[in-house]
Amino acid sequence: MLVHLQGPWTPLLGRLTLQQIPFHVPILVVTFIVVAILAAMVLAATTYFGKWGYLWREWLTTVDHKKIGVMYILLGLVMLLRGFADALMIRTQQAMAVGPGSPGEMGAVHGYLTPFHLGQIFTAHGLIMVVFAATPLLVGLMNIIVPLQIGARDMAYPYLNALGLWLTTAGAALVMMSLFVGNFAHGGWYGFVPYFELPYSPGVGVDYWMWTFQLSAIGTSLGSINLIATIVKMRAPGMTWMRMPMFTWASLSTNLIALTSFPVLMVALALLGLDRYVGTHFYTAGMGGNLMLYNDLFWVWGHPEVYFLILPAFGIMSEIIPTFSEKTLFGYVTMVIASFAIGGVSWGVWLHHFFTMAAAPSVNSFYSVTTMLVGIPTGVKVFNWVFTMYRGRVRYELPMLWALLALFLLLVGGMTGMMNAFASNDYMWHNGLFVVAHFHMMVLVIAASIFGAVEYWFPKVFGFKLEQKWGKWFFWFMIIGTGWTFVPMFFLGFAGMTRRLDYIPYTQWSPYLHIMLVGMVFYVVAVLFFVAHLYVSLRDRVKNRVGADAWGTGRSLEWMTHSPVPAYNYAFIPHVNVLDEWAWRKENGLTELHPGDYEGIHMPKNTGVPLFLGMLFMGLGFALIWRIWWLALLCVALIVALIIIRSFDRDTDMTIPAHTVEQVESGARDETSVAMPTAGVRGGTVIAHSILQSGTSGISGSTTSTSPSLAPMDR
Amino acid sequence: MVLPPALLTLGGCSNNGLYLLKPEGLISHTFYHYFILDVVIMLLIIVPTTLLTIWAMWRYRKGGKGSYDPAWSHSNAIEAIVWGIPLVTVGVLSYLSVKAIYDVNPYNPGVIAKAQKVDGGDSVEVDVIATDWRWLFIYPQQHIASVNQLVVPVGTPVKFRLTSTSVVNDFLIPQLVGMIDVMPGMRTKQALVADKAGTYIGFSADYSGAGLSWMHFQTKAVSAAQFAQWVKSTQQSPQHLSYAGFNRFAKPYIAVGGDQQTFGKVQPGLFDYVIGEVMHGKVWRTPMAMTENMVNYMQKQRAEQKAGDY
Amino acid sequence: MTEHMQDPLNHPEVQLANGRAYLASFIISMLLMTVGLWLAVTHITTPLGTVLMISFLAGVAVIIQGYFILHMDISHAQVWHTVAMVLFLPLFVVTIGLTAWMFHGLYQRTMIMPPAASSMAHMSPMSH
Amino acid sequence: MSASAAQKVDPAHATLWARHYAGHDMIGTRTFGFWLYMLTDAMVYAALFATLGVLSHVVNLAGGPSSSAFINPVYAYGQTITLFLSVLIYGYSMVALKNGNRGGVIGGMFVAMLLGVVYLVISGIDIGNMFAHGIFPQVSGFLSIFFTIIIYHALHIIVGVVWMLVMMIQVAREGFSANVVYRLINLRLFWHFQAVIWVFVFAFVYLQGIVA
Repeated sequence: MLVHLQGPWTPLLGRLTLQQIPFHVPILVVTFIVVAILAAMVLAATTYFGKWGYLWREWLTTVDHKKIGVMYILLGLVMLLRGFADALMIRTQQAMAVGPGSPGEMGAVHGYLTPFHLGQIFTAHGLIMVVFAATPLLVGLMNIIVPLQIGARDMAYPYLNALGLWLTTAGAALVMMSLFVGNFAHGGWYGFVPYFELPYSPGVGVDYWMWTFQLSAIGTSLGSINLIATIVKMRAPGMTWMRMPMFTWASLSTNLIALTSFPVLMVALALLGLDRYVGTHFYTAGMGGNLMLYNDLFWVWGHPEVYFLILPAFGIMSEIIPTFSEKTLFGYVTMVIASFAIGGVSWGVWLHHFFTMAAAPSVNSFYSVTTMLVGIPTGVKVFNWVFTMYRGRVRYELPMLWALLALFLLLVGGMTGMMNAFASNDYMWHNGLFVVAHFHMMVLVIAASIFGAVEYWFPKVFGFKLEQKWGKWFFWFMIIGTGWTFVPMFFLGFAGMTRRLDYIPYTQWSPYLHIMLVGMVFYVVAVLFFVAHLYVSLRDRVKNRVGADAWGTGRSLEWMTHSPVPAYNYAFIPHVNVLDEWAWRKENGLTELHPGDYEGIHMPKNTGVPLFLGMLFMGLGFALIWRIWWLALLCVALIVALIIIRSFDRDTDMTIPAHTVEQVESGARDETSVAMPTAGVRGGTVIAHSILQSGTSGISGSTTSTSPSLAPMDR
Repeated sequence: MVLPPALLTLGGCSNNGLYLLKPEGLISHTFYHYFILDVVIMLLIIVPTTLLTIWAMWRYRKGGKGSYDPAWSHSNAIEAIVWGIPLVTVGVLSYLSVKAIYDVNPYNPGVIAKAQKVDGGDSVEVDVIATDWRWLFIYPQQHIASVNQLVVPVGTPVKFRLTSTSVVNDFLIPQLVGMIDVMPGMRTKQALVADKAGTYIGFSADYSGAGLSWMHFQTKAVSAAQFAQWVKSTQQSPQHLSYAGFNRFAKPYIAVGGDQQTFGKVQPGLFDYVIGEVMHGKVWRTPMAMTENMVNYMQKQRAEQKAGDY
Repeated sequence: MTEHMQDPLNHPEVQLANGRAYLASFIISMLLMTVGLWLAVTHITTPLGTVLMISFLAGVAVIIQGYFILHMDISHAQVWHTVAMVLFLPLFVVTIGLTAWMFHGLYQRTMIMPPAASSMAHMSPMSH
Repeated sequence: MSASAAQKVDPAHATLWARHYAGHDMIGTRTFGFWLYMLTDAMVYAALFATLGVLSHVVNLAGGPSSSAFINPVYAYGQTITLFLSVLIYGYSMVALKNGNRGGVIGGMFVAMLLGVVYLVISGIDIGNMFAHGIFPQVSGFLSIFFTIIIYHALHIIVGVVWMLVMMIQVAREGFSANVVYRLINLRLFWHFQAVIWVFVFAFVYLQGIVA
């Protein structure tokens, strides 16, 4: 052993003992039972309906960017729910534990959670929401949409794409595992040193946190390389830079941020790991370490990461608002410049996360000013969206409602952000609830955009629209919940209340905490409406079938191919002539999608290797967390072996024969009815718009073990 | 969206605990001044933008009265305005922000330096040591120390040197002064002037572990005469603090009951000594049993540690 | 994923291999590193001067290698490689430069090794 | 912009489909992605050098030895020679690839790999000597980052050596298929990049370490 560990260690099981399973925490026991029942039901259902083969062939081994994207989004939604459950517990605990007289339940001093347990919850809440909910949701959307928008048949590296998904999933699985085996970190999602060093966090919690974070960082970096290479190298002929849709631009700038910043996070975490595992002195207070170095490295990543999350949200808004304003985006060039300006400035603002470190006033001034600079391109974007609606015909369908909600939240978030950037303000409420409320406004901008994007692109991926009624209930309850929860939080910020308290010493704060609880109730109801929304949409899917241009006023390339999108995306690669190519084609009546004979299409073959690698990485993470050295070595050896063996595999591609393409395409075309939308498209009609006559798909590809079916998604 | 703020204003007009909006010290007054300026300038932008958005949404709704021109997507004049307005705003705010940073700069706050130039006069020095999870205030000029209670004279600049034994804390008294990191093995500075006598809350704002929520202290701003009186009575206290005693004192301890106490005599140079020890690798580690079962630990600890002599 | 049917050896990134450039890069960088070593070992100038000289030599060596062996140029095959690198360069500078600036100030303001600390280490506990 | 631009394109004569589109350049795409990865690795080094910059204050020695007290530049210089030579030989191997010379590629790579092993041996001796004198990463903050940088670089060399071994087999088995060729180019990027990084390590860790 290189470092002094508290507690037992054995060569076979490392630090793992039976006591690490929290039988004594009733909340966790109940959670475990619920999760176990749900898992058993899913497994039983899969077996009962004989779907294992389908699951394996079509999803687990897939390298199709759309299916990988869908799985990313599913992962994101599941983790979003988990993060929301954590939020509920934080809010209820704080509302219960006010004042010295507040009673303690279930072994807690105040409220019903011990400080140690609450610490794990808020840490998990932050980490999950940032890297296992928002990131997978956005990465999933980019995965699905970007290749479609640039007229590509796939991503640059389909295999790497799958690997990124399974690494992220491995990280998420470890977070979930920490619920039932051992414990999670208990000091905040971004970690504190020296608090996260061994003397102050002696358990395995920090190790869980560190390795899950590291896995998701690797996964996201791989994804960003993939998306950048896809955009740079795989655009369809004629798709010049200045003809790229805004979402693609946003994806490019956001992935540049990820590509450049994630390595620094890996270093920040790896050095902490060395401190904890080897006993080095990077971040220790004594022995020549520097504890502020961790904050520095972490936020060198952390601040760009914030824009990594917000830029795709801006991209989504820039797609939805023109579509439902039935009008071109205002100031396209400006929007592109603004996206890159935000990305660029994001690299020079990180010290504002530790303004209170006692840096020289000149340093704080520099970072205060650079932080404010972000307000300029962001302000420009807001104005450009407003001027997109100006002289338009705005339709208030669900995606548009979400985009506008995001716009209003951005106004609040932007204003409070400028207040935070003002360093003398930050001295007063740094680490306080004002900051928390501010960044929740911003992540709600992201969340609203994501919900908008899901509504907007869902028909493209699955071939039917989500219904509107329950979706609107969901929307309005989210708004009420947001106001009711976060307005009091801003007030608590003015009260000077700080983050991460599990006991509230000052009874004056309790009214605000109780009002916030009401907001949480609205959120809970909103979640129920969301479930109803999904259920009703799935039930009525036949009724809500759509054709290629689901909203009738789509502008960019993705609306040109069938909904749902075939495995090869485009039977013929389009040649792009203008920005908003599809809108231009519709204006000029050029909507025929069948210009001649079909050709065979070369596609990558499915492979199980990324899934196995993900599992091995999860095993490696688990072994390192519990310091089971033999298992860690075994996993590393297997990972290296698997990568090398895969590199010898020559049979990685296949060709979809022309007749199969024809079969798929004519199937989709047969479903096209003559119903023409008049939805605001000037001149011309939309031939590709279709209404499906029956629930059965005309598309059915071969489903042999080696080649995936060509039906894009299961109907 | 409207209801919650309305409830809030109805809820607690008298004593609503919004400490940041009731500054009682020179530094916090300065913050408040710039804060109001900042908010007003931002509202000048945000409110018209919000109204413009709502107007565009209403006017150009489908079936509304707005004229429809889908080809319109560029205007140099509008571009100039949309870049110009944020640019000017950010310029003005940046200027104010830099000015504010120098005014409340913890190491040598412009406003206190200016006030001292006018009034002259002494200042009170306080050495702050944050342990897990208590605040120790040492008055090096008076050779006394106080735990979880800070007593300062009104109208006199108080100058702090701060360090921590184990992990990073943030020193904050919302109504008097903003945050400064309190870091082990490092020394930071802070300064404040209290304008009005009273008792103000103060606490650690950075997460430092299980006892954080109880790591708060009272700040009593008293008249100069009362301060001298307090110093005198504290110097009578039979409890003394040596380094060896401090070593025991700094062990993880959750001050559930506020747990104030005073020391009539403190070993000189204790503050520097603690920094040196930490730099040489001294740690007061947190026992695993404590993080995982805090309630038992707290009970045991309170039985053991009956405000003993250090 | 349609592939070029042509011979992969005709790919421009294969064809840009250049034996003479590699040799030149080897000789020049060896020379620069040797000079750097000589400067460091002989202490011929002030420490600061030596540090600056070594940094300069390293900079030249990196540019030489970047051009000759990494083929950083604006030819059609390499232009995106070069663009990517140019995008990264300011970030390296920002990461290292701003960090150094911040921490230089921080050390001055917080890392005061107390002069009394070492002498107090063996002080006996105060009696009372 | 779009609408006005749209009117400029004559729909009657516009090309709508990229018939017989040959697809993207597979080798170029692969090497571009790998180059992006190499740049992220460079960013890792940037973060490590930033750490070195922070942990080079006298406080960070924590009473342990300063770098001038223990660095023996002979080893580092030996590593410089072997690594640069290995890179040169790998370059010649790439010239052989250009000429389609399978034996030349394998032979060159074999020599480059051997030189990589020599580099590792020298590095091992150097680090072993330091350990023997009680100079460990655990001694001080400065030594932590010092060892982290040089060991991280050595890990890259190990990866490169293994990769070369794999590629020699693949060239022998498959010849110059598109897959093998793009991997050879990626390995060239990887290996040559190690030389560039070594310039920084040699200059800023070793040489400046002697001066400081």
